[in-house]
Amino acid sequence: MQTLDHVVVRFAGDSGDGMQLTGSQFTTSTALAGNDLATLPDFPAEIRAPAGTLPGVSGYQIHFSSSDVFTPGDNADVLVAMNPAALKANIGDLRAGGLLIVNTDSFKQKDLDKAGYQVSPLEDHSLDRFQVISIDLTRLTRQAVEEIGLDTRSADRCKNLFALGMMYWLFDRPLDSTLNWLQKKFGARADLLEANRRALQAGWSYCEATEVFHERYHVPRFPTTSGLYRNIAGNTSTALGLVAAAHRSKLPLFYASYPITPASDVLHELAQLKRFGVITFQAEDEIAAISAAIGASYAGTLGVTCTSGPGMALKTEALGLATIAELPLVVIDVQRGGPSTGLPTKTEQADLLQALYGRNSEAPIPVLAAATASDCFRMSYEAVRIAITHMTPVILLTDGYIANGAEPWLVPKVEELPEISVSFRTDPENFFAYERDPQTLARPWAIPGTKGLEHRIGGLEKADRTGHVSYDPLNHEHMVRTRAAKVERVVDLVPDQTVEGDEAGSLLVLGWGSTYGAIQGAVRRARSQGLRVGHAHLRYLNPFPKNLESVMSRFEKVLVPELNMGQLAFVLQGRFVRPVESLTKIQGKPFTEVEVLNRILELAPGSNGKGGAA
Amino acid sequence: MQTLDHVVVRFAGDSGDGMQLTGSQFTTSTALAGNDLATLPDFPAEIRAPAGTLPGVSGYQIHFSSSDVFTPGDNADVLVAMNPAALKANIGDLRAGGLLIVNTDSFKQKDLDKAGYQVSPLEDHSLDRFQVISIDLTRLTRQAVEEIGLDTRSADRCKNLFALGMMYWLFDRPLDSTLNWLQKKFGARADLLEANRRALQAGWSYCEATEVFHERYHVPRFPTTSGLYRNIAGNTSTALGLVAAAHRSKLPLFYASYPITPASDVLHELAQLKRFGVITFQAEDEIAAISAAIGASYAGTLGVTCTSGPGMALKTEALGLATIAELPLVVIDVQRGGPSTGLPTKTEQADLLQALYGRNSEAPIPVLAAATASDCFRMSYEAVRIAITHMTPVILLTDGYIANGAEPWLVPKVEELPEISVSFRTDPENFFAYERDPQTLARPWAIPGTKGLEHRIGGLEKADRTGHVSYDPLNHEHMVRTRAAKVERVVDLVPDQTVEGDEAGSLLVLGWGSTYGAIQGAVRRARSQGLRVGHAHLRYLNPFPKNLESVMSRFEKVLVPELNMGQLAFVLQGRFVRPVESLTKIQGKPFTEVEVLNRILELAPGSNGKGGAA
Amino acid sequence: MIQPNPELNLTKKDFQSDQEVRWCPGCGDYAILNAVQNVFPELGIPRENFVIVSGIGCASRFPYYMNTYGFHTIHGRAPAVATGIKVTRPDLSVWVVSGDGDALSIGGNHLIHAMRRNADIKVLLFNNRIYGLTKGQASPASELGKRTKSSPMGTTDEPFSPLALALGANARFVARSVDVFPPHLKGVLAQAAQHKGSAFIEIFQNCNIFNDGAWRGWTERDVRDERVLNLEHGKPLVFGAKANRGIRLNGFKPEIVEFEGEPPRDLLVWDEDNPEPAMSFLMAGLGDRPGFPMPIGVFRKHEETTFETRVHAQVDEARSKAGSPNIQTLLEQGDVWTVS
Amino acid sequence: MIQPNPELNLTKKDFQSDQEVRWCPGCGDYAILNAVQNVFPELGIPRENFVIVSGIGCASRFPYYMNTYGFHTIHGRAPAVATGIKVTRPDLSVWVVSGDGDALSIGGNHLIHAMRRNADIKVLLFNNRIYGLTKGQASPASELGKRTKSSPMGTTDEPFSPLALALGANARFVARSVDVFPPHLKGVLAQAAQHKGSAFIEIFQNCNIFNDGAWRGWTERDVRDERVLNLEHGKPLVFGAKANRGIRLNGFKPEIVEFEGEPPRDLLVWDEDNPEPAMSFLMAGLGDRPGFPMPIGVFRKHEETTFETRVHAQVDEARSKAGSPNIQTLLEQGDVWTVS
Ligand SMILES: Cc1ncc(C[n+]2csc(CCOP(=O)(O)OP(=O)(O)O)c2C)c(N)n1
Ligand SMILES: Cc1ncc(C[n+]2csc(CCOP(=O)(O)OP(=O)(O)O)c2C)c(N)n1
Ligand code: SF4
Ligand code: SF4
Ligand SMILES: [Mg+2]
Ligand SMILES: [Mg+2]
Repeated sequence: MQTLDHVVVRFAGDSGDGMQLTGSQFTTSTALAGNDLATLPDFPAEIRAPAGTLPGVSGYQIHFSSSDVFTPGDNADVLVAMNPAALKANIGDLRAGGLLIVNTDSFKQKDLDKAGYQVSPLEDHSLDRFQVISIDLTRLTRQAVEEIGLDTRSADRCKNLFALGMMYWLFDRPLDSTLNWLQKKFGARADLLEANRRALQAGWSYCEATEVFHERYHVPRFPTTSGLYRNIAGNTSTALGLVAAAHRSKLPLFYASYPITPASDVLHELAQLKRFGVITFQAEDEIAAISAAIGASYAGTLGVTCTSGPGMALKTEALGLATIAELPLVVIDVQRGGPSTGLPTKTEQADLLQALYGRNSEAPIPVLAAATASDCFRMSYEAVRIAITHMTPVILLTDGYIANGAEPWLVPKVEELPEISVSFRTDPENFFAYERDPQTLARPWAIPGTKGLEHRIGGLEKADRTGHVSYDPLNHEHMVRTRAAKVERVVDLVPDQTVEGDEAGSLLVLGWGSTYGAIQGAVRRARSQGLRVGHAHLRYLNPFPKNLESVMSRFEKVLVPELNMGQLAFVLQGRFVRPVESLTKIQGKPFTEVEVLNRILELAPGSNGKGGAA
Repeated sequence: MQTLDHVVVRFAGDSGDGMQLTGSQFTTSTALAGNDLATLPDFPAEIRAPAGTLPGVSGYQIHFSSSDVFTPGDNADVLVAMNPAALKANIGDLRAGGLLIVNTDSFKQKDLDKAGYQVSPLEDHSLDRFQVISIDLTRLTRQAVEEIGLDTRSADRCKNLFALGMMYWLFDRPLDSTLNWLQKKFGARADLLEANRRALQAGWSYCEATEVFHERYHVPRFPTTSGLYRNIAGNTSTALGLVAAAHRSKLPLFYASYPITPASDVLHELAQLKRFGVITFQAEDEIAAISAAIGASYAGTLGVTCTSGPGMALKTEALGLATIAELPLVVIDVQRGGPSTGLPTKTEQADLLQALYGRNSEAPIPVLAAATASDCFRMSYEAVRIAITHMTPVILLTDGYIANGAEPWLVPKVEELPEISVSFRTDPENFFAYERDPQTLARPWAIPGTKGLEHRIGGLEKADRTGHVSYDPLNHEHMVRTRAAKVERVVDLVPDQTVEGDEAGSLLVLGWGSTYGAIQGAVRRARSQGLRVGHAHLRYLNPFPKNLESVMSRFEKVLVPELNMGQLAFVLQGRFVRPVESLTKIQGKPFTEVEVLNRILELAPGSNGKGGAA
Repeated sequence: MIQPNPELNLTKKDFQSDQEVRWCPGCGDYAILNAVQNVFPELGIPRENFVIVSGIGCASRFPYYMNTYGFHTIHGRAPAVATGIKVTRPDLSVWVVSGDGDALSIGGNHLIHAMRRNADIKVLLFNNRIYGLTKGQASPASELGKRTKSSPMGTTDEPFSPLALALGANARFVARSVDVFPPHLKGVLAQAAQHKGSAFIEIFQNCNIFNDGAWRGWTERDVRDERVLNLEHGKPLVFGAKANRGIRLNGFKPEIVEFEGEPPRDLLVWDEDNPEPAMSFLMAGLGDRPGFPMPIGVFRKHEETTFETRVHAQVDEARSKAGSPNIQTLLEQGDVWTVS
Repeated sequence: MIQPNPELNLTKKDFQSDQEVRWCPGCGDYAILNAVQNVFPELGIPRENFVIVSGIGCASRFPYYMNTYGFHTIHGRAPAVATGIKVTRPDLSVWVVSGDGDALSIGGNHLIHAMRRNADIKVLLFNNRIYGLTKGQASPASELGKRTKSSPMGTTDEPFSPLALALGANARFVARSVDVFPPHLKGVLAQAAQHKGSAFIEIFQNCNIFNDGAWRGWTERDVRDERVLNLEHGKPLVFGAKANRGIRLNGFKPEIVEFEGEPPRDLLVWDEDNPEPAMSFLMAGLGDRPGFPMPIGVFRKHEETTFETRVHAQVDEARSKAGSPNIQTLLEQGDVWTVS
């Protein structure tokens, strides 16, 4: 058994081949084995393409390690390709010398044709630089499940379990977690349960019995903070953060949304949590969703809505209403590739400027961003805390990459989460709808049903304190500035910006959102080359942490990598009038560590002389 | 007869008193008399308040002069107050020593009560610092029209004409233009025509006969560029610019919009111009309006839509579609006070960031702004020219102040306007829907009905050249950058930024939109005090004129006055990483010259030592 | 049927807010405000439990004048906001006030979905067939060919029949009344209040500034008896100053019958509780048939489980199945592992 | 009645684009595509004059597969885009393809306004009672209580009847057909094409991935004759495998009659041309009555002047009144003065 520090495995097959399932099972067992990990599911475009074709390929990559993992990995060490199309689409990412497992049963002429191969790649030496393991997976699977008497189609559906069994053998993993999962999934269908079990077992045994692999690998446990862990995808994490915040604030959660990729899963998750008093409302469109959420907040519930770019655009007008009505509201934007319908299943970070400035007139709103899948929990919780404390809408940005990707999460103790205290106004004495808390500048939350507080609010400018309609010019100026000041006050809830790596030096890599992993990995590699580089990752984009400017000033240069055309870079320049370097990528895909590293090496004057000029 | 250089007159009365009409008639005759002028109508809040109360007061101010006029004037020299409420609401703006004309018939106890006066201001010496002319206007008007036999209500309605007649006498104006206008308006109602005529004449004769005024004034002609002039309000000017552009490009104009203050008048104007082939479409909402306009453009018509802030917010998603579909489209935003419903009848310049950045993902759009009422013609024409030349949506910003305010306009010769050439693609040979003109980067305009060009477009990312749907990562990056590059290319149509006043010096006042007049006046006053100050006024906000950075660099400091919280200032800093000073006002009202001047004096080191430090 | 709660001891005055009413003198909105302020104290609902939600328009200023909770939202979205309120707070009495532009033009989608969903919210449509607040453009309720600021040569599209639209969307309570018929209006409002479920009430309203007399042909004193037919549950359809005319069906075609004395047996007897609203739909179109009177009153009243009831039933069911679910357990759900 | 123009010489192949069709194997959309590609060549319209506009959804990928002009716009807005096209280019044949989410949920308002306005656009609603593209959430056409990803305990709201909604919005042509009834579908499409004015065609469509068998209870071979009733203009309402049952009205209530031989005289004879659509409305609800068959075919076909005709008539009138208006004169209109 060979010990490895880190491995990247990619499963690829047709959409019908169950690759997402295979990947996530492998992920679970990896997590249980105590490795750090990061994953990247890669769905095909939205509509199912014909089986066996390139657009129909579905992939799942997992990077696991005995040390910190930040990204799903740039290149794969192992590729499992269930058919020629999967091979063609993914082979470019397998490192030279990597292990390639192919299902030869699906390399018939018609399969090759569908993938557009003239000659079988298994025969034309084009794969010579890899270790190719050809297995007749379909046949072996059929054999394994023969006795159960399934029809061929159902039997063939088990072949992913066979492949998974092989991987478990290769990486020295127990089968229990998948066996348990099968039990849950197929409990009612004894035949399917048995077939899948056998296929899994057969894959494992096949490796144990034959000499298909020359080596077997072990990736040791990752020494990490002690506690209870689970694997979590960003959208689940977001959903749980909201539920936890509702619980801690003792408010019922009202979640209104309209389905849209890649945000819909938050709705699906929450719809399962009615037992926690969660009400989910699938509205007729995004405008109705935010409007209903505003109504709920007005009436004393925690109103939340969630969408992606095009839906965010539609919510613009109502965001203005929430701003002037000064009601708590959380709006989550799971960003995707644009503009317009764009690349709906791909990731991007290009809604930042819209979140910050995309409203008519002066309508400032706090904006947060989650850095990783598990961070979505923390940041959705924070969003609620800010919304309630300051009586304001809050926008939380996540994106398709972390929404679907999973990572291990140290499950927090609910009672240790920061407090969120709600106090509805009840005293009619001296009640004014727009009188403010001197600390937070929040107005009182005075909800219908409270005797003696009957009052009217709305979207017309309000008189200071009373909240009556006012057309007075100076009052307007006062209110515009007060609303801005209130959002600035949110800084009191914003922790100081921390820096990982060097605290001062030649280059600060300043990121936000889902680029966390790639930057972290790149900075570590740069530092191991002797460069003085720090990594600050912004989770609060409006207002910025108090110390941000001073953090930036400790470095000679600032580099901002973003999956857009340089939006944060622009904002920082506009705000601090100091030049920043921008690294951009707009390919619907996350950065690789190397892409970030290369730019660091260009910019940072290195002790080893590799860097560029100062 | 005393000669004056410039005079500010304000008419004020109840909404029912016809003050807007009186003001605009006075404006016309002033324009005909060859003065330069600027006006500021001031409507009451949207719903008619009870007659005689403060919220019901309607005002109209005109500033006219024998030299350049830039603003409607900070204070009035003459105030006509038709009732106590009008007096109360406006007296604060009459300069000490100014002429105050009041209609004593409407100062009965009940009128005073409605206006909230305990004692009549005509009796408590509170008006002592003005020249007060008290006239029983109602009675005199009734007398004048007595013979015609109107009911009292109709007779009383003529009193604004009596007042107008008095003003004509005072400023030595002929009555013809108003008499002609009455003829047109009341042609069918002989009795009303006669009554109004007599009232007007009676006002004039009353002054001629009695010694109500001690003086009579003459404001000489303003020596100006030769040509034919007319008076024009911004919304009319916008409408005519569109019609002229449609005419020059030989395209039919399709104008789709949903009513909203202060943009509706553009719809009203264009609905009158069906004889020019204009189709106006009142859609069910702003989303439908822009969608229909996109449909029209797709089908080969000039699609235009127009709205104000809240409606602009609703158009956000569809703007993304127009961007990726690369169709010509003009979207006009007549800005008003916000956020949300805000101050719907008041002015503001706070939609700039929304226009520039308020869309999901990277969806760059050219943004223009008109500086004055008559400039709306030029800029709406420009918007069309850019949209067609570069196959792109274009946003034009105007605002409530210039939309309703009028100024003299040197009517251009249509055939001298810049050419707008449209060439629809017709050749099927080698047709690709996203092949670009190498110069403009525009794609071909290939409209339905053209044989052999059948093709499909949409909001999903398109493959370069072919325009087919593409999920390819590198193609996406290429297309995002190409769309951005195309918008940058618009700079070829953008004239270099000019500077009025000093071409270099200590302070550049850099404005945009409707602040033109106040800045112009302030800079002139500053320069007359010996300061080296220039005024650059941006009409192109994306892309900026090529030479903008170098223009800015010729001055020690740059001051950006805006009716918002500093939006352009922020953009300039973000773009050029150079600090700019910001002067902001958010009161629903334009700057006064003095406000801008004071800030100039603070910032510019003056030769006379009055300025601040460098 | 109305249950004024004597303990509440509410009067009209309790529902008048301290804000000066700012509609044009003579506007029909005053009469509607008056009717609502008269009906609310009678409903047995504590004042603090009323919420009035509106969009934008003259009509939509309504909440400011009612001393209840009020939310003047944005153009067209009031039904959506109201749905959020009602589904989270079924204890509140939620009313929407809207204009014909607000409800039928920009807000059409939210209106039909609110009706379909059957949340217990009452939508009052103040129909003046014009955009009042923006000073006189055509609305989707304006007659074909109407000349307005935005249609100087006349509109080019047929208006909606608001009632037909609401019925097409399966509104369970559908009614019509008139600003200048105060007792009738109060009656309809009271019935709407008692109905459990989505309600849509069209109120003919006069905008004396921009569309004066829009309903005059039906509602002026001298014509109304001849031109208006009041639908009353269980009663035959009779109208006319002398109550001497009635409506009967010939196959599917309505006919007018004149009679003396007792109404004939074959007159249509009004049944407002229609699970299938085709008959209500027929009535909604009656006023457009030449020679026929304009029906007012309740066109449909059919109770079904409300949206919020169904939603809360699921929450309750999930809760009772789960016992007392623990949030920590939720977070720790699935395959977990411990690092120590 | 259809006028295939022999000079055009168009065939199905001419309408197939070069894009690979990417719906799930077995999806009902294939059959509809096929029907449209069969009907279009027969309409006598040059290929370049067809425009297909869609929103977002599986159904909305339709334009890519048709070798005509096509515009895949944004979610719900296709009717508005199509209106802009038709009103500026009345010479084009404009079709909208939409899903039940696209048309009824986010796009509901544009749909009803397009119907009301009566622009000559044909809206095809592919009704699979589910959100296909976003992988299986409930739509406003999903049955009450349906369990989906977004409604794990079942939906809590009654669906729209798409036909009732369209009729409530005064759609002039309203029809229904089924993906797996190709000849019927082609017939309905051809009739829609010939109708001048707004048309709404609901097509039952199977989504075999997320809502397989949604229409099975009506459309499977073994039940369809008993469960489906085909409305044919001028013919009595007869259904059943042996054509031995019919519908008659009792007052306003439909009843099923069994008979042998010739249908009885008192069966309802279908009249699709209803200025007042109450009867069509009754039929739209028929399938929901227990025991009654599901009607398909043309529910209403009533021609009126179209929106674009009215709009262009005004432009023409204004033009002819004005002679040849001069743009320079327009700019110089009103009180002008000359400075020299
Ligand atoms: C998004 C948006 N678009 C347009 C407007 C302008 N607007 C305000 S009210 C209104 C229509 C008013 O008509 P109606 O709803 O019939 O109410 P009424 O004033 O007649 O009572 C319009 C177009 C707005 N406030 N917001
Ligand atoms: C503004 C916006 N919101 C949401 C979406 C996501 N979305 C795309 S299609 C769709 C619904 C699809 O259902 P349907 O219209 O019934 O079409 P089908 O896929 O079933 O043919 C949704 C919610 C989107 N593209 N844009
Ligand atoms: S404009 Fe019309 S609807 Fe509005 S307040 Fe005045 S009369 Fe009433
Ligand atoms: S998801 Fe359903 S509707 Fe969409 S293509 Fe597949 S089968 Fe058809
Ligand atoms: Mg109205
Ligand atoms: Mg569907």
